[in-house]
Amino acid sequence: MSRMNMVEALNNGLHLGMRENENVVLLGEDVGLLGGVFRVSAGLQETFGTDRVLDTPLSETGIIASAIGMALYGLRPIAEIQFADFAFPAFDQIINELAKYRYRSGNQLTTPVLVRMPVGGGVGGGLYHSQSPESHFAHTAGLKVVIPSNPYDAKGLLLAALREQDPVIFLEPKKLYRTTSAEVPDGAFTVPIGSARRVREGTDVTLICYGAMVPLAEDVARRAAEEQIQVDVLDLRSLLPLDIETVLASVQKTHRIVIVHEAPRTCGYGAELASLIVEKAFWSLDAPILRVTGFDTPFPYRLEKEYLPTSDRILDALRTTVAA
Amino acid sequence: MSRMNMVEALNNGLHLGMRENENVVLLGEDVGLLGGVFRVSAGLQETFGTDRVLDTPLSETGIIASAIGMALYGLRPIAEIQFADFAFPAFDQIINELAKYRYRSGNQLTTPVLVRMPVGGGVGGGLYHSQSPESHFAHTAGLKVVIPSNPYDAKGLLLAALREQDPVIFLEPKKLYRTTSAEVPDGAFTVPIGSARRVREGTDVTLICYGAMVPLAEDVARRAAEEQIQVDVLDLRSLLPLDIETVLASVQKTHRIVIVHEAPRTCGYGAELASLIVEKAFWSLDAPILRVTGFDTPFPYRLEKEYLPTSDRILDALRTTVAA
Amino acid sequence: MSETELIRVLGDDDTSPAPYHPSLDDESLLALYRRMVQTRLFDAEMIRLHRQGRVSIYSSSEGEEALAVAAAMTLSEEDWLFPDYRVSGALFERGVPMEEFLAQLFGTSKDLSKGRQIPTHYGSRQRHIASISSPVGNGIAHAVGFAWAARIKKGPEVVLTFFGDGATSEEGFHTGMNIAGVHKLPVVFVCRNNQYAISVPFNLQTGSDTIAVKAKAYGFDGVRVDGTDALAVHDVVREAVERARKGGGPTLVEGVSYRHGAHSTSDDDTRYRKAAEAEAWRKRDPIDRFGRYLKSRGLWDDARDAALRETLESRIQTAVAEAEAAPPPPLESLFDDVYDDLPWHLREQRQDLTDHLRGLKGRKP
Amino acid sequence: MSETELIRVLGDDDTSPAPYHPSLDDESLLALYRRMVQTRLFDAEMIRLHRQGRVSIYSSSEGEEALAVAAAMTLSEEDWLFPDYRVSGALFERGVPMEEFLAQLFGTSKDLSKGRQIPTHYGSRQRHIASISSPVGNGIAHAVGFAWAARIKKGPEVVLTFFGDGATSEEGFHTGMNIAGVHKLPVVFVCRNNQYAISVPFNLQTGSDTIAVKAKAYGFDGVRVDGTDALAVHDVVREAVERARKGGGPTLVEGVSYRHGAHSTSDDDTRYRKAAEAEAWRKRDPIDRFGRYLKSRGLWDDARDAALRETLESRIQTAVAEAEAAPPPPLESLFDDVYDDLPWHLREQRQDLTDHLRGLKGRKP
Ligand SMILES: Cc1ncc(C[n+]2csc(CCOP(=O)(O)OP(=O)(O)O)c2C)c(N)n1
Ligand SMILES: Cc1ncc(C[n+]2csc(CCOP(=O)(O)OP(=O)(O)O)c2C)c(N)n1
Ligand SMILES: [Mg+2]
Ligand SMILES: [Mg+2]
Repeated sequence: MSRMNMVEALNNGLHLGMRENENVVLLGEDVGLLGGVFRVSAGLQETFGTDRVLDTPLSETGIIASAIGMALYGLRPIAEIQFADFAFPAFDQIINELAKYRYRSGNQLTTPVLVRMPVGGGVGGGLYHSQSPESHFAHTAGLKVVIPSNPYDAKGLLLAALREQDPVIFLEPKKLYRTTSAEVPDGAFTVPIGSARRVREGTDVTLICYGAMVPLAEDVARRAAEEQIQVDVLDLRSLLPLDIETVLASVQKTHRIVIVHEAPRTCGYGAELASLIVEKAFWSLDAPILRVTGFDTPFPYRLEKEYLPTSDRILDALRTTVAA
Repeated sequence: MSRMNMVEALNNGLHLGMRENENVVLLGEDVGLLGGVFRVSAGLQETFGTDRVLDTPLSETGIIASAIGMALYGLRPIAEIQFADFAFPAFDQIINELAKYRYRSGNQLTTPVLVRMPVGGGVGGGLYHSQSPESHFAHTAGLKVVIPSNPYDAKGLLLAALREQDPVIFLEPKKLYRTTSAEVPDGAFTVPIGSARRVREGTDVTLICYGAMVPLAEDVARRAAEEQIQVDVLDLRSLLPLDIETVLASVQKTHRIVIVHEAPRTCGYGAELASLIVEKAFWSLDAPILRVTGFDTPFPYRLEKEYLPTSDRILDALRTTVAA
Repeated sequence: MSETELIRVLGDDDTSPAPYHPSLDDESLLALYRRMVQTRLFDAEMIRLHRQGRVSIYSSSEGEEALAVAAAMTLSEEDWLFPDYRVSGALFERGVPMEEFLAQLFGTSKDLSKGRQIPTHYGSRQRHIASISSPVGNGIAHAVGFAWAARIKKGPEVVLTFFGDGATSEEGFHTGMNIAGVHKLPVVFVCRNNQYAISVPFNLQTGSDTIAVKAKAYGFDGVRVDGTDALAVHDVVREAVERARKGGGPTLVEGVSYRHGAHSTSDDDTRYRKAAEAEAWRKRDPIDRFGRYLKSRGLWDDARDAALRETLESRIQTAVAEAEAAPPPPLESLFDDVYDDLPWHLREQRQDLTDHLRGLKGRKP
Repeated sequence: MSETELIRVLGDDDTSPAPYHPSLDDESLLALYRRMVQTRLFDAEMIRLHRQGRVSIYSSSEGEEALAVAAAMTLSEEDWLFPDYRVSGALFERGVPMEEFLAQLFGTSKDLSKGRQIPTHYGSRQRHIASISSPVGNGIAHAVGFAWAARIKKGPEVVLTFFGDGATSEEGFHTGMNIAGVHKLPVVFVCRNNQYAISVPFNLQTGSDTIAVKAKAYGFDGVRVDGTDALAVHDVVREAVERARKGGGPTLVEGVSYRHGAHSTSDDDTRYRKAAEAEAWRKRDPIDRFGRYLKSRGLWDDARDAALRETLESRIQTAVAEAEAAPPPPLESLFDDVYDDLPWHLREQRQDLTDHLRGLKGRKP
């Protein structure tokens, strides 16, 4: 066990994963000599050499396409996109190629690429260093999508993703990179993909969240408890596949749901969550499902704090839901 | 009035739009000399010349980026993407640039580009000539998204979109291009963006659909009527902004909802619809909202008929909903 | 060699100039010819099948068989091919039986890709052929990633990728060429410059006079070869493959050619090009030219040609009959291979569909 | 001019060789110098403000002022600039007052873009400057679309776009250059080849020896100019702008330069490059070099230099104080300009937020 922040936990996980399997390579912009602009890959090139930690030209299409080609060869590439906002230039390779290769080849050729990218706001990044594109990925059959909210899960999910036989989109909430640290085992361990985590037990209302919203939700739940609202907080960790059982179990207990995410509301991941709950547990619901999300605007710069879900806005939603 | 199929109606609308405003230009792959692979732009280059109907190199990024540059100059470009599946190579330009230009420039510089693309299945197009990416666009603040289901709306929405001051994603259900024809006025008229159409009046259950699902829904509604299920069929026509009033009015009348679309279910547009209805009309609902959609797989080829929503599957969902 | 010089072996009379010594022995020369004819006849049969509604769409390589076959012929078994939709001859040359390709074209249960792709979008792990996708240019960059992996793992593989002139405008070409140039990867880029991308002529596709010159932007060499001259194509690509294998890095080969037919069975090329243009190119038909060369060398004659065509026609007919008879893929296969496992939501969707089809749904409360 | 020749005006002693006649009159030469010094001092002040937590991020153009300023100086008022994040000098040269640029850097209510973008991502319709976005290379293709429109409308505009060496790997560069080449559009591509894209050195960015040669792939000319030589930059870009204006088509200008500082205030360049390398380039500081030239011509001296710097420093201080005092944009502006109108869902979201902030929500049943 060591105390690690999320960057350290990811870095540690990358070291272990690369040591464990010599077919793992890491590629991306600035991942080598610099060790990544967030330093998640610090020291890896020194340890594993320039043949396994590859600084690429400035082309996200090139990064993902190369990773696909490498995976076809038999490597297990980890592709870093410097910011999730810059996954859009590679969308065609991700959606039309990476996600569909196994299917379209009839299971002959597979592309188990792990695509890492920092997501989300809270760091003053403005329009192009803050976006949360998870629902685009979750809409794409053939991808798995995970997002840790703490150093332990970050490492465990990373190592689990490295054992997956399918492409995994690994979203790293950049706001959490260095804000908290936790005890994390030094050795290898995995957090299974597809399993949510109950962060806090409660009976009055379920608060579903993921990524950087989790610490915020914990804080809100504490405040709610002071008002005698006991919140069941779920950290999804895995968006595709979703841990539907844990979600439904909580619905059956609390009958009231609030969903939180940073991404814009319309067609965000919260829409899918709400729809699934209505489909599968309509008769258990005692109140409308509320969504507290980023607004349906581009991500702003100076008014970022006003844009992102706040503790107050979530608390309001909890109160409304419980009172309904 | 003339009888036109959708291709003819669109072609007619394009002629009118280009005649009306000399700043309208059309650009894309094969739109000029060939008149488009679906012949939607047939005759336009002959009429308006090679300065207004532009055959571009094979680069969707180039098409959208050029259109943005042209719009900044003051033109009103219509950009054709040959198939919606090939919008993915241009996603960065659409999502990061086209949708955000007005916002990020503080309303100084705007990009009123109309982006046309054929969408959907039903024509044996397989993985890459069948996709329905509407929820990606609907998740993108700054875009408007429309999709006609008949020749009249196609022309009216096209002419409305040409008067918009914002980028419009104009989705053309390719299956409907030539399957039906209708009486369409010869002159200019508009169908307002943001307004749904009640296709059929019913009291038992609301069937919400758009695009190529509309004729199917009409057929299902007829069959349901034989079983004494009276279906209120809504053709959304506009996905962003949505005509929420028409939707809610129908919910308040029928209390039961089925949503149909071709795109994969998870994080599809139906998720947003269901969530909005739950948020705004939870107490009016008498049954879970069901979604009949494409499955969460890539779009297949030989088993396309099994993949797409069928009249039977929709009817089953209507029965289930009414019986719930 | 400059990027604008056009490499030719066959002279205007389709005999080779005196000093030329073909790098292929007589048997290989004949094999190359036979493969080109096979491709021509196969493509023609597919167009017939399309007219009869038996194949939904097809892209013929008529006029470009030399490029597909002679280039693919230079590869060794360990090498990999990243093709596009217009090189059936290259697939045959890699050993793909016609029955197997036809299973793909019909999308039957015998199709390696389980009926999931439109015709010509073949792929085979066993035969070292990547899975073809439709978005133009994407495979180019996969080929480069594959070659990068081969370099890293010190594997013996050389990678060859085919694409058209239009594809050079896409990002897959740009980023693939760029990465190949940075790392001097063992990859050969073969561009069929057939003058059109569907209807868009070369002069609206790019401002450069040749495709070959584009290699300069990435720090390696481009070669321009007469794409209707099978011997020239073979020599140029063979040299490029050898260079790649020896660590000499990538080459861009521009094969100057012409699509004799329409872009695909969905296209009508009379809308955008003059019959005279096609006529002129037909005079330089790669099969005719190569046949004349073989005859001039005494290796071939009309009787053998007629016999070959007859044999091939009947093999094609047999293969079609066999392939077409196979049933479609089973319903459940819709949900397979999205993932290695079957997540709950797909299991549910599969169950829903099978229940529905068994008539069980909607009658329950 | 070949793509590998490096165009220089200033010799190693920073005086120009005898036969050179500057295309700028003495006054303009001094204006160019002053603008470069202004840019240098302004950038330095922003780095100071960042250290004090007053500006969140900044990309300095230290060492590359000649490229930004001398190139922008060649434009006429009707022309348009499509810049990136490292050319503050070009903005000033287009007439942007420091106060206005600072309003953007602080994201205040006076910011033309309403505090919506991170520092340096300026844009101004009035000054014919496109709105800068972060995804590298995208603006290059917008510049080309703008030039295409100018061609169609027979407008007088020439378009100039700035980008770095790393940007040449992106699709915006490839597709923009390609389209410009097809239609011989009036656009000048100015690439600052400062040898690094953040940490990635030029030899890992592309396999070509120069950026200039890449123009060949698109059928037009590239020129390689000493980017630390303000006179050479000016002459080369002026010629390119004139060519574009006369209908002679696009030019790619590669300015060979060096980023003296880190990529941005978030970067630590000591992790990936040697101090000695930067030291060597600092000896070719564009401002020092140009200053020595002016002195050699008797147009400038140390006393005037000191006075200039003092004046500029105080103007910068005043501008900062004024700009920083402005309030942030109003809350409601969050929802403006997503669309021309305000659709119902945004109206609702705005109402929810303001209600919430007024403490009205959640207390209702
Ligand atoms: C990204 C993308 N855009 C558009 C298309 C539609 N399309 C298919 S083939 C083709 C033309 C290809 O031309 P070229 O590369 O010259 O190859 P050729 O067919 O001439 O052999 C086009 C535009 C596509 N498949 N993918
Ligand atoms: C599409 C995209 N990918 C990555 C980034 C992150 N990024 C910002 S600047 C930069 C390097 C740019 O290098 P170059 O083009 O050489 O310009 P320079 O900063 O050296 O002037 C990178 C990788 C980005 N902004 N956009
Ligand atoms: Mg072609
Ligand atoms: Mg650089």
